Amino acid sequence: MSAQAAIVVALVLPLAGALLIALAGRVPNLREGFTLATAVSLFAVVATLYPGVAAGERPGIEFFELLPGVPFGFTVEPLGLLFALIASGLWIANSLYSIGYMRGNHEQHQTRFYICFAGAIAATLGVAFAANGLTLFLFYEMLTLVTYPLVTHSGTDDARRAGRVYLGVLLTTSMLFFLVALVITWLAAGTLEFTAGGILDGRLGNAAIGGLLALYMFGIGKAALMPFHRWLPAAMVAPTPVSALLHAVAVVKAGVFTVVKVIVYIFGVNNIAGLASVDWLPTVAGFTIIAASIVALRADNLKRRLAYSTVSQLSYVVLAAALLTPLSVIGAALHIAAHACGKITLFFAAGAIYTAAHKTQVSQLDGIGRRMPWTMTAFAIGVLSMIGLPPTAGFVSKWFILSGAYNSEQWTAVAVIVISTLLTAGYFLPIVFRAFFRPIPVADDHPHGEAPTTMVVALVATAALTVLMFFFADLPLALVRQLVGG
Amino acid sequence: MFVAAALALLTTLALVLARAILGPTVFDRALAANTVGTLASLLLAVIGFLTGRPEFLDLAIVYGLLNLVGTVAVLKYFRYGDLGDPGDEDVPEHP
Amino acid sequence: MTLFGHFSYWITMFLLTAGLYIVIARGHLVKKLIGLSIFQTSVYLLYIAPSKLIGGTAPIVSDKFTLYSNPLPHVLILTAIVVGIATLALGLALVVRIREAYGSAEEDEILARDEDAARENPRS
Amino acid sequence: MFRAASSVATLFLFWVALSGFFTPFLLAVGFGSSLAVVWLAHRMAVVDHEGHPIHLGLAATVYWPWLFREIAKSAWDVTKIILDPRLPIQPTLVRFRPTQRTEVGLATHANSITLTPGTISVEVGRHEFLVHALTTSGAEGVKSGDMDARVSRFESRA
Amino acid sequence: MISTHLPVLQVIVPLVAAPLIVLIRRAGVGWAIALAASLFSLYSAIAISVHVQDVGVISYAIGNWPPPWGIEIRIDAANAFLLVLLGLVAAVVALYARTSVAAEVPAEQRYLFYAMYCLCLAGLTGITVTGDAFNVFVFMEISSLSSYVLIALGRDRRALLASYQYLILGTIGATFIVIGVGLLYLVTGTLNLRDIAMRLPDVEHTRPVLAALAFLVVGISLKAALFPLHMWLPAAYAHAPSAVSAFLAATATKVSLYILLRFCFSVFGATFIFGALPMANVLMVLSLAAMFVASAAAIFQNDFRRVLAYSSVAQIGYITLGISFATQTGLTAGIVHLFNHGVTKGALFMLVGVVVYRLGDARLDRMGGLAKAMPLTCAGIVLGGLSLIGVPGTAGFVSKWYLVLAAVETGHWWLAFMPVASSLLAVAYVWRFVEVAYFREPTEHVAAARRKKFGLLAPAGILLLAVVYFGFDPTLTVDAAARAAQSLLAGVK
Amino acid sequence: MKQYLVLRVIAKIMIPLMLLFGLYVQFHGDFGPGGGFQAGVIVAAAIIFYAIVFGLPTARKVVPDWLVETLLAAGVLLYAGVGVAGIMLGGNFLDYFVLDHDPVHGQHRGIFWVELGVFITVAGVMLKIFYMFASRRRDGGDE
Amino acid sequence: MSALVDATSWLLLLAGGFFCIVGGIGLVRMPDFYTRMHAASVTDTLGAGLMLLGMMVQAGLSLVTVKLAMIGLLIFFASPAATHALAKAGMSRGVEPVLGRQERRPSKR
Ligand code: NA
Ligand code: NA
Repeated sequence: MSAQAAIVVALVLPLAGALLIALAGRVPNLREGFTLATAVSLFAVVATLYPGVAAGERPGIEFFELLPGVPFGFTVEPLGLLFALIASGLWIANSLYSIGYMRGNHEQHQTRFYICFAGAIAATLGVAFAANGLTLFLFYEMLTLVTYPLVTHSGTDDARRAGRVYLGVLLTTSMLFFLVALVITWLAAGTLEFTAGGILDGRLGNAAIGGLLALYMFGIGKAALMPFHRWLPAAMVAPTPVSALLHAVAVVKAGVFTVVKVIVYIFGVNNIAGLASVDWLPTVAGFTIIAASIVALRADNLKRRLAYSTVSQLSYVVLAAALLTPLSVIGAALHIAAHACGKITLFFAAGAIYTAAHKTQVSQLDGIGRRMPWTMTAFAIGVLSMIGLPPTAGFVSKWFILSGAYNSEQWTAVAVIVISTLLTAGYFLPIVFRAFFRPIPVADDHPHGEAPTTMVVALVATAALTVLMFFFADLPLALVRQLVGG
Repeated sequence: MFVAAALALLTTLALVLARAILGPTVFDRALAANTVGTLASLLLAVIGFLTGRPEFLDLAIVYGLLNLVGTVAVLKYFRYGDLGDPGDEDVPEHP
Repeated sequence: MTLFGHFSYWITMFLLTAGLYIVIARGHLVKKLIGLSIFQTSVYLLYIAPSKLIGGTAPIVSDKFTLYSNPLPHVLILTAIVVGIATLALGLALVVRIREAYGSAEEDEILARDEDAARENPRS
Repeated sequence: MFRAASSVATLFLFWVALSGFFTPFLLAVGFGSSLAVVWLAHRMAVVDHEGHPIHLGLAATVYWPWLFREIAKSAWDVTKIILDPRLPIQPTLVRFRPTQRTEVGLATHANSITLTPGTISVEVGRHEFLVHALTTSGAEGVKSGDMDARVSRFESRA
Repeated sequence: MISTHLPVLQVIVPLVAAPLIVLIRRAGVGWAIALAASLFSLYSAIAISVHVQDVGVISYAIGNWPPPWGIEIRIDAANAFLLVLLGLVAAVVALYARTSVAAEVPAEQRYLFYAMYCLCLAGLTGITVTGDAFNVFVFMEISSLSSYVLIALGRDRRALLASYQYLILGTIGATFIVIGVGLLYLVTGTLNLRDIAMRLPDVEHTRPVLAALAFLVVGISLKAALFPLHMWLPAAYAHAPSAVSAFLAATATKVSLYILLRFCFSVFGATFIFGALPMANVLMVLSLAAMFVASAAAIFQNDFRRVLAYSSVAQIGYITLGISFATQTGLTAGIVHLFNHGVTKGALFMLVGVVVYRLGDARLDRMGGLAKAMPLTCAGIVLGGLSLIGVPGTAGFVSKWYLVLAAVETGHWWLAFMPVASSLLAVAYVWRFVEVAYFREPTEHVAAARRKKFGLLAPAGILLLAVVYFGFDPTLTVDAAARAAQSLLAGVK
Repeated sequence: MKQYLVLRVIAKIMIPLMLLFGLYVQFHGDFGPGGGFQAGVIVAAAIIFYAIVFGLPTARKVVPDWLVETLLAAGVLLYAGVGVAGIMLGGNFLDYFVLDHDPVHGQHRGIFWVELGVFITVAGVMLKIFYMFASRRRDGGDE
Repeated sequence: MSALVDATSWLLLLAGGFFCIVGGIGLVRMPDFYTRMHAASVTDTLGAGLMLLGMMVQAGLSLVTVKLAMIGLLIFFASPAATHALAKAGMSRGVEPVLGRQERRPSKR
């Protein structure tokens, strides 16, 4: 398959999958079969792009013009490919997990769920491969809309309210800031094409660059930079596979991915490094990291704690990109992948706990590791990755970020990373401790074992992936080193 | 001199319009409207002279005709509440 | 001439405002229509004026066109009158049907009846 | 038949008076129009002795000049009243019995009353007229029967 | 041979169709004639557009009287574009009307509906193509009078009242326009728009010219439902038969806006209006007010047709905001939105018509769970709603992009945020529908209604396809709008 | 209008004259365009006058609904027909000059038919509108 | 001759205008609907008649005069019919006439 064909297939495949899922809606086994088959073949198709891109190729394809001068076009570059690999790879795990979760909890509207999920993946791949800002924006908004039915899946009043916050924040930021930022970029640069080294060099003044950066950073609401982070905890009402999708596979990853992409390909790292007008960004990111960690520390609801952990971890990526050093940018890209694998494991575990034990609060988890050893072991691996300890992917990415900060002598950033590492350990380790070292409460008369097999398989797989990414870090590194021309 | 005539007519028009506004009954207004029709007819004729355009005389006749029909229509509407009402009319018979 | 011109200008303005006032101030739908007609009447006077100011006839192109001169003010007035009559007639037809449907031709009463209907019978 | 023919003739005369052009085309169209109108009027049943009172043609030459004189006189009277600062009016309603036999006669009488400033016919019936007069003298004038007699004479000339 | 006469046939064909329908007096045949006339309109509009692209301007002298003595039909890029919108919407709504009218209009009045529909189309087309100021008034009244009748044909008694109110305000607007035209005639002695434009500079700052401008702008604004002169619109659109709402929402106000553009740019000239007078600021403020006040009002309506109607008032504000920049990009934005919104609103009113067809009304409090009973219709409404919001991939986004672009380009930084901020209000009213239709359990009222109507959905689908197509590939519309803007900005030549 | 003897008599005298006057305006209209409008209004007014005085049912017998609508439609078609004839004969729409060998005659002919079309349409529209709202009854009077 | 014609027509027009205005004044001054009708008929008869006559004198023996005469005849026939109809309708709809001596006391002014 030629690279161009692979791109087209990768974009169309999830949509075709969605169609098949819709047609097979009455036959659950066939429906889930289609989901899995689509996910697996999608990953395979995306993987075919790896060798070429790793060797420095940038396959692309253009269609009609979205606006005069701005084509509906796609280019596969390292960061996008990495993101696409993560999304399509985790989709397999997520599909497997969903089957167990959705059936185990007797959820309604499962067909709609799988259709929207496939749609979300399609949008994510569009974001990943977009050749220019407008194409990216198109898929970015599509992702918001197609995940809305997932967030509001249960249809309850709570879900409806969560949906309002979700849409409200994401659409407000993207329309109010992101869109305007794109327009300004278009006017200044005459193009929206993602170009190595950026497109804005020398075209805007110092202050304007700072303002534009702010529009982008706050406009990309999916990156959950404070104060536009509320949608993420609100969306916790959704079923766990959806949370996994939001936190790991697609949505927030699309956010930070866009952040990195904008900084690298629109502004150009070297062009804005050292500009006074962009100094504020590490500060805001650092503040988000610390503040979200503190909230997480105080949350008893497991999913809420995980949500604030995500807010905090996302700002790692933003912070890393904002440090504007080659090492930290590599770290940012790697952290997208690392956090994805780690966080999906954590969510899978949380969902497994809910499905098997119907528990949602941290304080209820005493001794649960004995009843669900696989699950909680995987959970522990995820926690290690979040903190940034070996042998997990989180260690690799954090290492790069810290090195970047250290080498460029940005001591505030170093301090933020160190403090937040302690905080992360502070809000995650107690859970592991409870699960394995506290006795099962006497009052707990609800005997249970592990969650359904497909769920356990899925979460063990993602935990394994988290570890594998430590040992085979060269694979993603081969891609992301190209970001900084190394 | 036609200007003088036109001015006289316009003055009268103003007085009649005052009555139309003052009312108080709908019949007062209909009366005023009817008189306005007469005045308009005359005014059109005078303007025809003023501008040397005899077509205005035809216009004046038209206005006069429509004025009659209009007044009767208004009366019928307020008397019977319906323009098409045959009343207890003895319909003209075909010879 | 100018005197007449000014006079007709003032009458135009008077009819314009008087008509508009009636349309706004009166609640009876028929009266509003009458106000509207007065309002429209103001236009006719306005169109009489240009013929005098510009000299009576429209420009003539060539011998070919001497027989008939094109848009003359009275044609325009007539057109405006026809439009006015059609509007008035349609308006009256509407009022008649509104009266049938609501049992009143007073704006306030009609609006009140719509509100009542909405309150009493949420289905309609 | 005669009435129809004379109607056509009258209308055609009316046409010629209006037209003032004597081209064959316009005369032909005028004749055609007269025919068409008579046909429609016939359908409407308005061409009868009331609708087409051709028979009263001669009588009008006597009655109308008198009426015009009356109108002028009364108009002057009413003018004086209007311009009098005291506005000396004595509105009066009078009833009386007209002597005309035909509807045309009654209508002529009623219209004459109304045309004369100072008096208005309010009710017009075969057996009774109700007249509103601006002054008592006007009322007496109507009641005196002078106009009634002249209209009846005018009517009977047919 | 016919092709050289298309400019006039564009008006004459629907104009003749109307009396034909009256002569035949049969609803079925009437529909066929109306459809044929609309399709011809579409064909002719496209043919004319293509031709205009080649030659720049088409001038057609009615009766072979050369302008300015005769009435001239004059088509440039601006009105050619509008003709396409008119033809497209007319044809699609005609398709839709068959089923919709059969359900909403009493049998004995259906032929009247089709006759008035053709008449209205003829009037709107006439306004669009004529190069004669007085003719604008005449055609405007032809279209308005037929609109009043069409609206009054709505099945609810409130349709009568809505039609009456529209008649009053519409007539005031028309009278203002004819006064403005009269004043121009008074000072220039001509009615040909181009001729007026050429003679105006000599008398530009005189009182009659300023008065003429004021009368014209107020009058046209009334017809175009420009905030705050939009009072007639919500009730009219809410109570008219569905096909009428769809047709008028998509075309009538748009044509009025076009004529506003024509007077501002081609007659008075942009330098006079926007340079010497504070027109730009006034228009800008009113546009912003429309965008926010009307959108906010839309959120609080219960009748979904009213929601859409208020949304129209707001969207008209987008168009006039674009105009108020008086730049190439601004005008492009306004004109392209004129098209995009026309198509979007047409589709939405047609879909709401389907809801009305099945439920009897479109009250949000009675539409709970509607998505279960009418999944396709509801999905369509959401898609149309997304275009109202301006989500990328829909036509509405393209307009918004150019609006923001125009604002940034002219240095109005804060203004760049206004269209997007207002579209957040659109999110609110669109999402009210989403939450009602998708989150509530179907009421028995909704559950009881089960009639599938392909004849209603398919035409709406055509417009929705256009919404998406022109959202992804707007080259056609944007280019046409840009050419239109160029030809308007060129002023008098 | 019962008992309105005076009106009845006057109406009978005036209606034929009004009709003829309308036709006069019609056929002298080509000495200045616009005659068709006035003529149509006058003829319609005469018939409306008839209907008001003698009642709508009577008028409907003389000029039935279908006739009104046919008139209305035929008038427009006539007008458009003249226009299209201009195209057919190689000129522009409403091109009178091509309607005869001699342009002046052609113009005469064109205006004649166009004005006739206008006349019929206007009369038809006026009558139609009148019938439309006169046929409905108010339920009880106020005022 | 022409001077005489002009003078006559002047006089007639002025007189006509005078009676028109008188009618208008009466329409405003008179106390009730019925008495106002009397005032209006001054305008309709003498006012209109003299004015038309004035124009006829000016126009001489021509088509214009014929048309002016027709306007006159129209007013002559139509105006009383309309006035009568108005009075009758007013009476039947219960508009009460003011009757008796209505003279204004000079002291009131
Ligand atoms: Na009298
Ligand atoms: Na009298």
